Amino acid sequence: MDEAATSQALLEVKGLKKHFPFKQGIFSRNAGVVRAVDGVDFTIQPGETFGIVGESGCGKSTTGQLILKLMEPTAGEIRFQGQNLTNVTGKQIRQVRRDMQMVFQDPYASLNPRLTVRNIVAESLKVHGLAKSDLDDQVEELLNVVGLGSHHLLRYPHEFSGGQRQRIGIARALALKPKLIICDEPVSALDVSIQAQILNLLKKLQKDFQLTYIFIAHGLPAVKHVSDRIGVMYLGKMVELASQEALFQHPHHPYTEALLSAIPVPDPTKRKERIVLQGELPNPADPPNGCHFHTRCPYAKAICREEEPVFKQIEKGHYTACHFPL
Amino acid sequence: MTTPLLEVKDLQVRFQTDAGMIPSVRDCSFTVNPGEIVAIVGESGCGKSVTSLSIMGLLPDYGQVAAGEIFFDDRDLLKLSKKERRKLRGNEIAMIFQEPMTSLNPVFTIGNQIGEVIRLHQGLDQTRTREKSIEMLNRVGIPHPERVIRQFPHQLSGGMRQRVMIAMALSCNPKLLIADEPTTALDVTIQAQILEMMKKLNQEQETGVILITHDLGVVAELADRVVVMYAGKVVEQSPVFELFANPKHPYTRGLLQSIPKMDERREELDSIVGLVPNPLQMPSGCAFHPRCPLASDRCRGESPALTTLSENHTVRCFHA
Amino acid sequence: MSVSVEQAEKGTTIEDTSQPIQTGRRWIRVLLKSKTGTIGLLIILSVVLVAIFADVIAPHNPVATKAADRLMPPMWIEGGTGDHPLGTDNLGRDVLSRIIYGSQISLLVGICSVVVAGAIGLVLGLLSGYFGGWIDRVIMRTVDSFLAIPNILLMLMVLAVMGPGLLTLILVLGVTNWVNYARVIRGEVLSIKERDFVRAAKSIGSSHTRIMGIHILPNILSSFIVISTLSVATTIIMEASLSFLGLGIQPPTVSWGGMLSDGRQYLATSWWVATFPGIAITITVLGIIFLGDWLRDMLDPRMKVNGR
Amino acid sequence: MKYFFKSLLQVIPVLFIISLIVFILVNVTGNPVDLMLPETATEEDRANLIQALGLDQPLHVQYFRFLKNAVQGDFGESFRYNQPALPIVLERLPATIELAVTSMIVATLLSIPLGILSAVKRNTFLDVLITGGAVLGKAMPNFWLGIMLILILSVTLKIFPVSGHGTFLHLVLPAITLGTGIAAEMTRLIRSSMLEILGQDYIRTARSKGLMEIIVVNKHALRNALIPVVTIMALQTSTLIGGTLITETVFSWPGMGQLLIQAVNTRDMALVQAAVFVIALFVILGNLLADLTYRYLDPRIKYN
Amino acid sequence: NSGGSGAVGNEKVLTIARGADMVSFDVHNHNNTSTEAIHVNMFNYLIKLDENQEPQPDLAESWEQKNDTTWEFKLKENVKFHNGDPFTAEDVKFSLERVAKDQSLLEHTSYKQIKEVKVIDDHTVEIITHNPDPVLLNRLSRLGSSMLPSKYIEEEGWDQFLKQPVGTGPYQFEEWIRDDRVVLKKYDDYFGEKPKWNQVVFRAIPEEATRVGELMTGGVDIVENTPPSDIERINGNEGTHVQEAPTQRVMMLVVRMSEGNVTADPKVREAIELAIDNQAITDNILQGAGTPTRTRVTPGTFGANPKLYDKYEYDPKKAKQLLKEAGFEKGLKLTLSATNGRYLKDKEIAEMIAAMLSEVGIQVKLDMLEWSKYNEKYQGKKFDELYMIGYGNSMFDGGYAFERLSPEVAKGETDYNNAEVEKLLEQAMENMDEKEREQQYQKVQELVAADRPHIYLHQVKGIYGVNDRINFNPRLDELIIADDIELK
Ligand SMILES: Nc1ncnc2c1ncn2[C@@H]1O[C@H](COP(=O)(O)OP(=O)(O)OP(=O)(O)O)[C@@H](O)[C@H]1O
Ligand SMILES: Nc1ncnc2c1ncn2[C@@H]1O[C@H](COP(=O)(O)OP(=O)(O)OP(=O)(O)O)[C@@H](O)[C@H]1O
Ligand SMILES: [Mg+2]
Ligand SMILES: [Mg+2]
Ligand code: NI
Repeated sequence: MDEAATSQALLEVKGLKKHFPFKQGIFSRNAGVVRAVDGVDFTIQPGETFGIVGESGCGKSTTGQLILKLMEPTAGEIRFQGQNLTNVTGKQIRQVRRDMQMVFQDPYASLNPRLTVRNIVAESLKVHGLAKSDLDDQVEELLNVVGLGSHHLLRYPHEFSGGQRQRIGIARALALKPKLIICDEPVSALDVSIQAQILNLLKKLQKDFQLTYIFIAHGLPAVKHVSDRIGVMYLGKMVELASQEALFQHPHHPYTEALLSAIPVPDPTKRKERIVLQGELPNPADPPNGCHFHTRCPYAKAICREEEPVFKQIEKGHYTACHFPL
Repeated sequence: MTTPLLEVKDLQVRFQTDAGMIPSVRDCSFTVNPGEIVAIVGESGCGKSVTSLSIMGLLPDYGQVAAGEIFFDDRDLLKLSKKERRKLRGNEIAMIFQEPMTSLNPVFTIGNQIGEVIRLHQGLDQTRTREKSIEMLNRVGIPHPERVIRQFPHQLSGGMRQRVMIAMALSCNPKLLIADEPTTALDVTIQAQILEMMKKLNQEQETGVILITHDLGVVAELADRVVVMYAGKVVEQSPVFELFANPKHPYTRGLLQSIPKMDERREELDSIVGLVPNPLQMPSGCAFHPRCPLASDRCRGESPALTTLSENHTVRCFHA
Repeated sequence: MSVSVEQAEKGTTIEDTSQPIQTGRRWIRVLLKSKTGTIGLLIILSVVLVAIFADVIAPHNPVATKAADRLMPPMWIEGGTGDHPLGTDNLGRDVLSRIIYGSQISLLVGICSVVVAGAIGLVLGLLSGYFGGWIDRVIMRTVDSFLAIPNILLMLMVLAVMGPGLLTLILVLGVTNWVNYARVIRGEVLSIKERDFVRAAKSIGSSHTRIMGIHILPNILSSFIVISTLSVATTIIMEASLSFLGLGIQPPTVSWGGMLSDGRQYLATSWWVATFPGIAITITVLGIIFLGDWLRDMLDPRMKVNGR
Repeated sequence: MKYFFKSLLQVIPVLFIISLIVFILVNVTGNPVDLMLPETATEEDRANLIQALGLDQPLHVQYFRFLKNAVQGDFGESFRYNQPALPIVLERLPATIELAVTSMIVATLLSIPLGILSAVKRNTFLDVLITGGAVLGKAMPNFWLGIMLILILSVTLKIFPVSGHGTFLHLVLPAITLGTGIAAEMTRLIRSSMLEILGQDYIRTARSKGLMEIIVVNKHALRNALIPVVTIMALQTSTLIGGTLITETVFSWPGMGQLLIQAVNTRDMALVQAAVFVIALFVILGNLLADLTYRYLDPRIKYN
Repeated sequence: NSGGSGAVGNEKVLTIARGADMVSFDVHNHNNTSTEAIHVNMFNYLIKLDENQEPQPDLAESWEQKNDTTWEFKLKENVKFHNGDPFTAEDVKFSLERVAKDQSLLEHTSYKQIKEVKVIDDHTVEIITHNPDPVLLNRLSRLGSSMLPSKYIEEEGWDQFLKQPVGTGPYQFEEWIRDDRVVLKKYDDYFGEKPKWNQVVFRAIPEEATRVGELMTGGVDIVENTPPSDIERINGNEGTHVQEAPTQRVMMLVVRMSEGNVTADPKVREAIELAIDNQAITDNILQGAGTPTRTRVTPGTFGANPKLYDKYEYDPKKAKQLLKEAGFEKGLKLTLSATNGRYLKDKEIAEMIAAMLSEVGIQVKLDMLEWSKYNEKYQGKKFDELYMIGYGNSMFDGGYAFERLSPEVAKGETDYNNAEVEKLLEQAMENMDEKEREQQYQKVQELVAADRPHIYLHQVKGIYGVNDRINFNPRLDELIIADDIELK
């Protein structure tokens, strides 16, 4: 088919959906579904950083886990390096995961408290039979890469600070020399002064190892800092996708506009009138009809309530799903 | 000059734990004037919450104020009886906490929880309490307050719960409101709503506010004055414009430079090296010296005192 | 003055400002701080030592009867002698020696049955929690069924059928108690399963066995140890109850439960026959519970050890 | 109501498994014939009896017959009483429930205040006293406590009747005996649950409102602390009923205890089966009740 | 129905506490003496035995043996069942033929000798046996031969009878709460002497301490199976005392004699008997509530041999000597099975015997079993060298005592087979000459005592705790007949 087009893309996501049935009572009748991810498309080129932003619960993490096949998608297609992952299972999926890794949000929960740093990092090598006789050297090298030393090898996670733990998590992800790393809010749990250290480290590693990142965050400044292209999600859907510059300079979706406006600027001289959205994020189990955003949209018209806008390109490389793009 | 509403002087707080004595606040002094928003910033664990809990008188029983004075309306809070302090709480001094998800009691209705404080301090009857609760919820921008007062916390979103907390805190027209990271757990769009609302309420009610946060953006948006804390000590204090324009303490400077800016994009951020010190093993001298690019031998051996630079700007650094 | 990552690492400052106290030593320090924990440990240590060295310590043969010496009171009461410090029972056997030997059986029954229960419960709980689905449903319904039949009734039925004996007793206590483990461990597994480090393990391609063995098992071990400790206490009491129903350890084997149960006929006339084994049980259970509580405080990351 | 119905549905597989457990247990027993026959019976007598009882058929046939009958409430005839087993058991159920419920009340009345007190006064002498007492209560086997109570309060002080059933006074000693162990367990639980709750954010909120400590504890903390306790209490129903077996024996309480012990000892399996089912149902019912309480206490459940 | 108020609450209520409940009101379908102890107050036999075990009229006025297998009984007139039905010959036929013919009944084995009951007229019946039966009168005066209301049962059915039993006795049924109590109330139309009590309550209190507690607080008038250790306490307590009386129950060790067992050697068996100090057991464990014996036929039972009663052989030295002779110098090992809680102090006695045997060099492996498990082994004849058991004799006849030594029964049990004993027993079985029969039995006892298939320990005494307000004389047959008991 169009082999040529896709062969360039590292990752291609088409119509990705994940609906969680939620259950009621002990007897567990399915009472409905949470549309955590409800039709998301994007492609990622090798070497780029793709940022995903959106409010809590909009489906960012779910998207990340779907790509890694940590859960089965309800619908949609994921192609990684040209290989369709839809029906890949068992052994094969483990093979695929060698090239895709994840860095988690909470450095406190993502490291097994009962394993030493050495074992945490070595685990992936052992699982894939990559452990050589000089396993300790391999691990040490990885630790050095993320800025930790060999004297940390035999310590347990609780003996480290959050920033250090996040480094361990990154070392673990790097161990298999993956092509793609999904960073699920890697700095949200860290102190401001430490965030910068980690962001710098991630950027450096990308250069050194030709990594591709999916960078999930709800802090826009951090996303902007690292990403080449950014997708904005709202209630399980991608509402805007553009290059970093385009998105920040000229957002087309009202939600993106509001999001940008809502960020407090750390400069008291620039206090400004902001667009304050009314209302809360609707319940993903019961999303509004039409455009999901219409309940909070300052520009909503009748059609927004009825018809769901399609996600389409309106400038080169700039996509949005809005009836009345700005 | 107005007399300050709150004056914290040389506050020291310690915790007695199995791991040993933790000196969590070591030297903290600042003032809050009526109607003023004072922001306290600093990294996790630097003692922001402990300071505010000391003002409230809500330290756990194994934590104690080891030294210092807290004047509120010319009374030294630390000398008041438990009962007198209790009567101030919720009435003249109120507090909003960081975690809206866990700060409301899950088993009581919103109405019950707001009404409780109104009845307690204002002695209103049931119907008046209800009316007042609804009025308060209205003021913090909650739609359908009549319905909300019959709901339980889990039925509300995080932003709504934080509004309820604010309504509760403001329901007795406190003179001082302590907001401990009121928006950290919220999404940006919701944070914007809450911040707008707080600003408005502060202007209407002339309430003195202590705003604790580590988001300098929030500080820049809201605060009149900023207190920067590091490792249990106040390291810099100044009006907000002055601080952002002219930070004196190397820590403050590092902090300001390490946040990614929206309007510029650099390959690499400036970051403060090293880690926040462990309260059990405080570095000698200036607690910041291991991370400070300016550190000298003096910094390692001697702890700097708070020096006044200009009328409203104090800093704790030998190099400032 | 931008400082790169490398510089940061080279600087001395990234070195942990905190030198973590060695886990082992911290435990001992905390143990000594907790009075009840220390007491518990001391009690259990002494009971274990007494059990191991019963042959050496016991002044008399625990089953040697002597009609003439029957129901002698403890030495501090008129009529007692130093030869039988805690008096004798209705067959003239030395109460102290019997208590000393009884500790062997009580501990044996307690520990072995807990091992049996723990093994079954651990495996089933792990499978149930990890795999979920029909495995979980079958196991949990079985657990519910066992929970709906009172333990003692189940034991009564089995023991009446198979006849009381040491091995049967251990097995029965084990088989009836596994549900507690299965329930708690399943719960733990369910919560640990959702933790990011398990996701991380999956994302690096670990197999199910590896995830269960390396990532989940070590993390439920602490709850496992805590339930086990407390189960030993329950078991010792349960053995006494079974003795009351005539289904406990059978003579001539000496057990505390058996002594307590036999001695109950003499509570009004010769109180010491039942009282001393009762005290032995109480103290041991006390010790175990103290130790268990302390272990729980130590092992449960949610229970922060605060205060004095 | 819908929920209740669903829960009832869920009881079915449980009862099914129970029937299997019971059937297996009963059929490893060998057969009850030996116990029913006099010491002088002949082989022929035995064979006749075995046939009369249907014990010569293959196991699965016996099981399905058993299951079919059990569903209709027919557990067979009690060998000892020559009467259908179920009515005999049901006749005894009220006395057992009376004892169990009273003991539960005693346990609750004892453990809630004690648990709260020791949590609030954590690490004080009072706390040590209460926790120590709780451990003691747990360590005392029921039968021993029962006999001691009889010796002291009945025989020596003559305050309560020794045994039997009928007046309120008769209920006191057995209820204390049975309730003590449960109370001990619950006190410990309430204490730790309370300690956990007292560290929660919303307790800090309550205090920040200036509420009196007593209201903070008894209103805000207690209600939450009871939520896990209710679950544990439900789990204790089974222990409680198990405890009646022994307590009833000691106090000669005319509940199911003696009936059941005698039935097991004489291999009166029809009676045992009926009793186990009735008890299991009662325990399950107790759990459902606890579940409802749980729902009442914790509004979060209703919503989802 | 308050529990402890029997004696204190009401003068005319007699309360008796026992270890276990009665079994059933189906008089034919139980084999339990303590159940009979209740039934005797509600039902009557045709004949009752007096203190000397002599037959006396009960429902039968007179009787006469027509030939070897036929007996004629004249019945009392004007006897009425509790429901008002008159007692007639039909009832006799109904009652006896049921137990004689229905094989599923537990008492059937003791009544299958009866071939037929013939109704001659309303108040005359003939009982015909298959073979000559010298103990028929004993049979008719014991459990299983209570007279039942045929009309009531035929009309209302057995279930109704079991729910609301009806007899001819001085007390009628009021209520039965299983495993708790049986309550009887006085029957005013009783044909004999007026009942002495308004109500008789039999309570089941399994726990000894509770039972004794009830007695001491005045909750009950009589407690059965009082633990010997409480005798002093009860006597010391104001208002209560202990009464002891012999029963026909004899504790014994049953010995496996077949080849391959160490006990096949008569010297070993003798050594075992010599090693056991029966007096020490009765004195210390039973506190005097037992009499050593070397026979199972104790005074009061037909055929008792006084030479073997209140005797025991204890000589550990000789026991060791015998073992040496038998080639067991280095000692030997054997297993002793015993019940736990079935007989008075059985567990202690077994433990004591084990200890005594070990003193002469016999290492005993004690196999303590709870009754039902024990019974299973017993029925399956699965014991090893020794087991301890206590046999009663409800027939009060020597013949009954040796049933278990007949070769068929003894097979796999004792494997006892002594031609002389067998011959004597066979003869005695159908011997209608009392004198000769008695001698035959006495001879058997001597032979058995020498062979030691059973090693007898002691005759058990009943220990009763009694409230001082009543006069109570315990009976040899362990029955409690309310009207024999009176207020002081
Ligand atoms: N395992 C699950 N079962 C049921 N619902 C789930 C599950 N995981 C996520 N969800 C739901 O799916 C929606 C999206 O969740 P997701 O974790 O992807 O959000 P997110 O964008 O990562 O949010 P956050 O910023 O809070 O991490 C939420 O409403 C969540 O409740
Ligand atoms: N309950 C407590 N027990 C022991 N130590 C405590 C307790 N509360 C606070 N501390 C210690 O006091 C110090 C200051 O804590 P505090 O909560 O005030 O920090 P913070 O500035 O509010 O941090 P954050 O931004 O994370 O809320 C910390 O180092 C902490 O270890
Ligand atoms: Mg997420
Ligand atoms: Mg804080
Ligand atoms: Ni620089």
